[in-house]
Amino acid sequence: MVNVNRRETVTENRHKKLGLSDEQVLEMYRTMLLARRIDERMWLLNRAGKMAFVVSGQGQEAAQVGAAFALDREMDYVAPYYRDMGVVLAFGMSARDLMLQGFGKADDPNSGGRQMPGHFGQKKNRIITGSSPVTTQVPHAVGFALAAKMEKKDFVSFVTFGEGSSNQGDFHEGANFASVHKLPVIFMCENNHYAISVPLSKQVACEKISDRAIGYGMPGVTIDGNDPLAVYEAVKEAADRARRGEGPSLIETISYRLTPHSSDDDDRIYRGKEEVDSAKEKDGLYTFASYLREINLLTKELESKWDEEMKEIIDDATDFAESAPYASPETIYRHVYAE
Amino acid sequence: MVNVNRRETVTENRHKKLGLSDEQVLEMYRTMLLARRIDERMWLLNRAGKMAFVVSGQGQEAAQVGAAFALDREMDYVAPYYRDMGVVLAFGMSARDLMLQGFGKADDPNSGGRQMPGHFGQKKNRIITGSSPVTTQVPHAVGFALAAKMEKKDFVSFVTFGEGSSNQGDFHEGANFASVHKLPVIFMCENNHYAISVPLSKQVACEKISDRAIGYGMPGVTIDGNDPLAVYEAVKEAADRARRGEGPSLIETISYRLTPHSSDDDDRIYRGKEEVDSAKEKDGLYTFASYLREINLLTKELESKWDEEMKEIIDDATDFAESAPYASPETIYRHVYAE
Amino acid sequence: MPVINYIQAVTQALKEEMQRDEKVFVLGEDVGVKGGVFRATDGLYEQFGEERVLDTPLAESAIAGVGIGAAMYGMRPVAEMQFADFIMPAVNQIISEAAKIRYRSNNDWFCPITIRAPYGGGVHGALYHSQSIEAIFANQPGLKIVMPSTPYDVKGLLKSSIRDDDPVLFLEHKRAYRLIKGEVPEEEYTLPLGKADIKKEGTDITVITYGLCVHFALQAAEKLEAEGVSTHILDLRTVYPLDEQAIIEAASKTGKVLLITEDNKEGSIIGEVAAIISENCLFELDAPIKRLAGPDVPAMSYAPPLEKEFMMNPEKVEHAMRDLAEF
Amino acid sequence: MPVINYIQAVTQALKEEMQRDEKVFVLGEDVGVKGGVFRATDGLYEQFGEERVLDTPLAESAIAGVGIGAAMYGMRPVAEMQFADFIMPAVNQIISEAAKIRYRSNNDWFCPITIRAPYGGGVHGALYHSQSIEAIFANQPGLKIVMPSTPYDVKGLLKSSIRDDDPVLFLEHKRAYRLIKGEVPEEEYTLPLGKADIKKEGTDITVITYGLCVHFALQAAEKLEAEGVSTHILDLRTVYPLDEQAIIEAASKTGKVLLITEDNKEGSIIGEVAAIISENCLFELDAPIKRLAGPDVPAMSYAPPLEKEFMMNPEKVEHAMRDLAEF
Ligand SMILES: Cc1ncc(C[n+]2csc(CCOP(=O)(O)OP(=O)(O)O)c2C)c(N)n1
Ligand SMILES: Cc1ncc(C[n+]2csc(CCOP(=O)(O)OP(=O)(O)O)c2C)c(N)n1
Ligand SMILES: [Mg+2]
Ligand SMILES: [Mg+2]
Repeated sequence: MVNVNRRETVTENRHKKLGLSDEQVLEMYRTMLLARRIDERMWLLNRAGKMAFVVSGQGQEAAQVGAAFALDREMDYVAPYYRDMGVVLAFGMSARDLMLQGFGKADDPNSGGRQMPGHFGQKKNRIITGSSPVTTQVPHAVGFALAAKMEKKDFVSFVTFGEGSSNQGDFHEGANFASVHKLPVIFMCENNHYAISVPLSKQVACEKISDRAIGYGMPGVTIDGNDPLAVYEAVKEAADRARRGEGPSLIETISYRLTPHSSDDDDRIYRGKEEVDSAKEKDGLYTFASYLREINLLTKELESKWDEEMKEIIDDATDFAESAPYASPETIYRHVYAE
Repeated sequence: MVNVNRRETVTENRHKKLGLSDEQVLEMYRTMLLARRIDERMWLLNRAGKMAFVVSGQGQEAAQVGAAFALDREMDYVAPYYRDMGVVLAFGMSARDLMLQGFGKADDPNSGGRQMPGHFGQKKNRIITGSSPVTTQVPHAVGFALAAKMEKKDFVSFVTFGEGSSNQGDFHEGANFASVHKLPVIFMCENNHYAISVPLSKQVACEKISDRAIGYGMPGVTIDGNDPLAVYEAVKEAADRARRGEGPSLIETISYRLTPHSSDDDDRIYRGKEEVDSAKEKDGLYTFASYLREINLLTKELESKWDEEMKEIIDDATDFAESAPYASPETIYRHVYAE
Repeated sequence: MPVINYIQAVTQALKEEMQRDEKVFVLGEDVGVKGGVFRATDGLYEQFGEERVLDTPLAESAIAGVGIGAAMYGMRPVAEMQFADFIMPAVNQIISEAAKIRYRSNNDWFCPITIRAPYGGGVHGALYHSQSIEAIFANQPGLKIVMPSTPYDVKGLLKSSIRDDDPVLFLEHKRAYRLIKGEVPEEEYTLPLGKADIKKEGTDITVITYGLCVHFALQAAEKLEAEGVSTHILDLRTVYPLDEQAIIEAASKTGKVLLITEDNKEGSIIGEVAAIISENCLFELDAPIKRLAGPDVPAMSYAPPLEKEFMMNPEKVEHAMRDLAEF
Repeated sequence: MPVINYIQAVTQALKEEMQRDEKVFVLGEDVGVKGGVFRATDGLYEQFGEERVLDTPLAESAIAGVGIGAAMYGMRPVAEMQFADFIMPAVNQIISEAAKIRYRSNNDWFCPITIRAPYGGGVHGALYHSQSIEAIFANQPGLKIVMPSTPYDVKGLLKSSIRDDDPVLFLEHKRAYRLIKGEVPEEEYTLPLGKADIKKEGTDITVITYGLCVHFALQAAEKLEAEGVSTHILDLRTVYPLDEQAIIEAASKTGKVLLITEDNKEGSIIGEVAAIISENCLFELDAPIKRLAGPDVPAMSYAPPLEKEFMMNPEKVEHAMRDLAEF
């Protein structure tokens, strides 16, 4: 009886049911937080005239990290898109690496300063190199999954893209190919309601992006992208399915792009402050922190310890990357073809 | 009571319920028959070494003609694909025109012998010029529908393509664009079970191509493509919907490609004779004829009259086209740009 | 005459053409409320409404393909590709369809679409926001490719492109958008497609180029003038099909020819220009035809020193011009 | 040595490479049970099974893109485009992705894909089954474009393409498939990419060409030989990047150069060849560089007289060679 009465105030432990340990969920939160803090720092550096360009994952870390933790981070391949700092951090990219790419320095493992920030790729961590034209990575991930099937390997591939990008032909062609050949790939659409200035209602006329799954004969689900545990669960199920040889899945995560499209964009032209403010109230970073506090995992001490740690990590990464050299001009002639 | 007992043997008059007159259904059948007869003649000419290339609509005439009759043939625009002889006949192309394009002669209204047979286009009949790369016509039809909306015109556009072609990015992008902007266009997928040698099961993993409609937020239906009345009904509904400003529809017609892919193909490599034979039993041309006979519309006299008429029409068209001149070589330099 | 910048010339041309002809409309990504990521369509949404300034879904093949359909019907669509680099998904629609519609239908149908796209480097855009893409399309009869260098040319040529009865790729140098200013008459005018333009008369060396490089050449020519070298500068303006006559005349005039492009060297537009010259005025030449171009690496990099190494600039141009003059 | 035809050389190369290396696989439309619409993959499905000879859905961007992904993983995909004309939907994957993967990742990733496609005319294929498409891609560093002329070259170059660690577009002339026969050794061999090949030594005029036109030139050369004119014939084999050294040597050898392509003239590969020559051996030339090419109309028509007017043939080649010899 006592339990029943207290039900509404006691937060249920949701992660145990999913097979996640306390350490794991804390690590999830820590990764989300680190992604957010690095991202915020980049904006500061941009506004201070030190970093020419920033493109953000703010508001999507919960989905990204929830998904990444559901994958096998020792084996699976990911084809992230430009907002996926949460994914690449979880897959082993370091804060220093991220700052190096932000500044475009020689030791940036993604491209050595050749590509703009947010164009991820790091072979040792099985992060597939990406480009700017959206959605081209979708067939690539399908190709990795095809290789897994042909080589009888147990890995799955995981690919993300925005809801605007889900309207490109490459999404359609890649998803269909994967399903016909029952390939182990997970398509995750990070629906953040905008494609630059164009709102969801002018991008698609379907109710949910996941409604597209049936047209490929694969399961499709729409998940609260602010809830990393819900995303974890959906991606885990999709990964298990893929490893069992049952083919691909489409997962849509609903969240909101909390920043302008990029540091070159002024979002006040096309959306109101109230809309952004109300989205901030649902920010997965905060709601997940609340959850962890309520179940007494995230303590004040831990929070301030992490705050400090992160400040240090990011200061170090910033200093390191800012003072790191650019590649020398004559290097642009290299690596056009195998040497 | 008598009526009740006779129910099973008396064929119901289905076309009246659809608002089709006896004359109209007879005209539908006649158009189907003419398409079939011209197509058959073309194969004969091909096998006799007189016509270099043939691509056939045999087995799909019911869907094509049923659809065309549901449109406003004085106003609507069609973007047919290469098998749609039924559509273009219904929209006003003549047997002579068709033979001229089969032989590639100067007076071919489609292209003056520039394109291969089956590449339709005739402005005066609002038949939009088509090319060989499949599915490019889908966005074009959407563009016509956009023009209708912008110009506040009452026409709809109608576009067809095969089930294999529904896997091209242009299908996805075109369908999505149309639905977001609520444009008056009808997408009709003529599912004939094969894309050259590749069977449906290796093209898609969905149960029905029409399952893709929900992903665009439009209605999608799958219809027996051997039943011209069922197709008529579905297309009529889609056209009405489009004219009411309610946007596009996706219609899938199920039939079977009765011939090899084209005169260059040998279908015995990839499918059995039994399969083809059993499909022939459901051939819409014959089942529709049966219906018309059963309700006493298609009489023996009419049939033999038409048989003769068609032989004459086709003989005339063949002779006319065969003896017509090719365009002269120096014409190839013309019409690259406006002159 | 009012002085405006390059992008304002784009906006003015669009606006005036939309006022003049109701069939003209704009479609693309973010062209509506936002007025385009570069603000080329600024104010059009407010003036003409969302039906004539269409924010499309993120899908370039549809932007081109739907535009092509509307154009065949009789509209005058002006489609924007947000960056020229992102025109690639639309290549099939442009090459297989737009370019061939008149020809394949034996003049029954035609396709008056204009496709605008910002190209070119020097804006820290890295590999995929800096490319020159004209060479991909410069082998497709049926298509025209216009690449203006000045606000005056932008306005006059964009109007002509929109009024032209065939498809036109209209490529705008994004670095020029706010950098290049110039006089533009208030009165209505158009400029002919397919015609190169002499941007400077000269007698010692001939420079043939287009786009932003025209300005680099003009700057360098001024310096060389002080040293007694007189430069003749031909701005191609339409890079496909080329104005063969103007090229032959310009090359023959001095007998010493420098061709400049910001694109990778091999396979670029200026290869064709060199071929035309070597076919037609070999015996007028006093020096080998010299080409100055970007290096044959995929595209320019993000890091400033790397971008600088790739990107054309006045110094590189001056250097090449002086070399040629001294030959 | 056994004599086989051009398409048999394709099939043999595929088969032997698939036997040699388990990572090699084939994907495309109708390549499986049917063995390809031209039968280039004949027998492979039976020998290697449907997992290594994949019939894909009808979607070229996916054929290229999925292949690119598999290649990045470490496989050796050989993707077939059913006709070169239908490569257009895959341009984005080929140019933005395959060609730039090594460069953009600073050598961390690479993309060993081979994309085969039958191109060229003379088969009553009309506008969309006859095109030469190489010029569209011949400005993209990171990519290689191979266009062989003989069964011997086909086999040796296709093997090298498959083994190459970078993306290769391998374009096969569909008219040559059954028309062109030649000796091919039974022993294993490969030929180097990027190298042109002298198909005939000569002293009076130089012909530089590739693909089917090599044979037209050889035929014409034989006739001219009887008249006392000796022709030097260079087969480019790899049309991007070009073998500059070989071109310079061949042009310098006789000082009279004829460039031939079946493609439309303006913007074709041979423009770049002319540019290389005019840049490097102007003073070796005794005649203007002459180009013989298809007309600048979208593509060849279906009706036989129209196709013939467009299509290159031995007579046109002979005529141009004689003109040059007489210059
Ligand atoms: C093919 C292509 N077209 C246009 C662009 C320019 N662009 C970059 S991001 C973007 C919007 C993407 O929206 P969405 O897919 O929803 O992802 P989000 O940025 O919202 O995460 C656009 C239009 C591009 N990068 N690639
Ligand atoms: C873009 C493109 N790729 C390949 C082809 C070659 N091709 C012509 S028809 C065809 C199969 C089409 O199948 P489907 O769409 O089912 O139509 P059907 O022929 O069965 O009516 C193929 C692969 C083409 N015409 N266009
Ligand atoms: Mg978005
Ligand atoms: Mg089919």
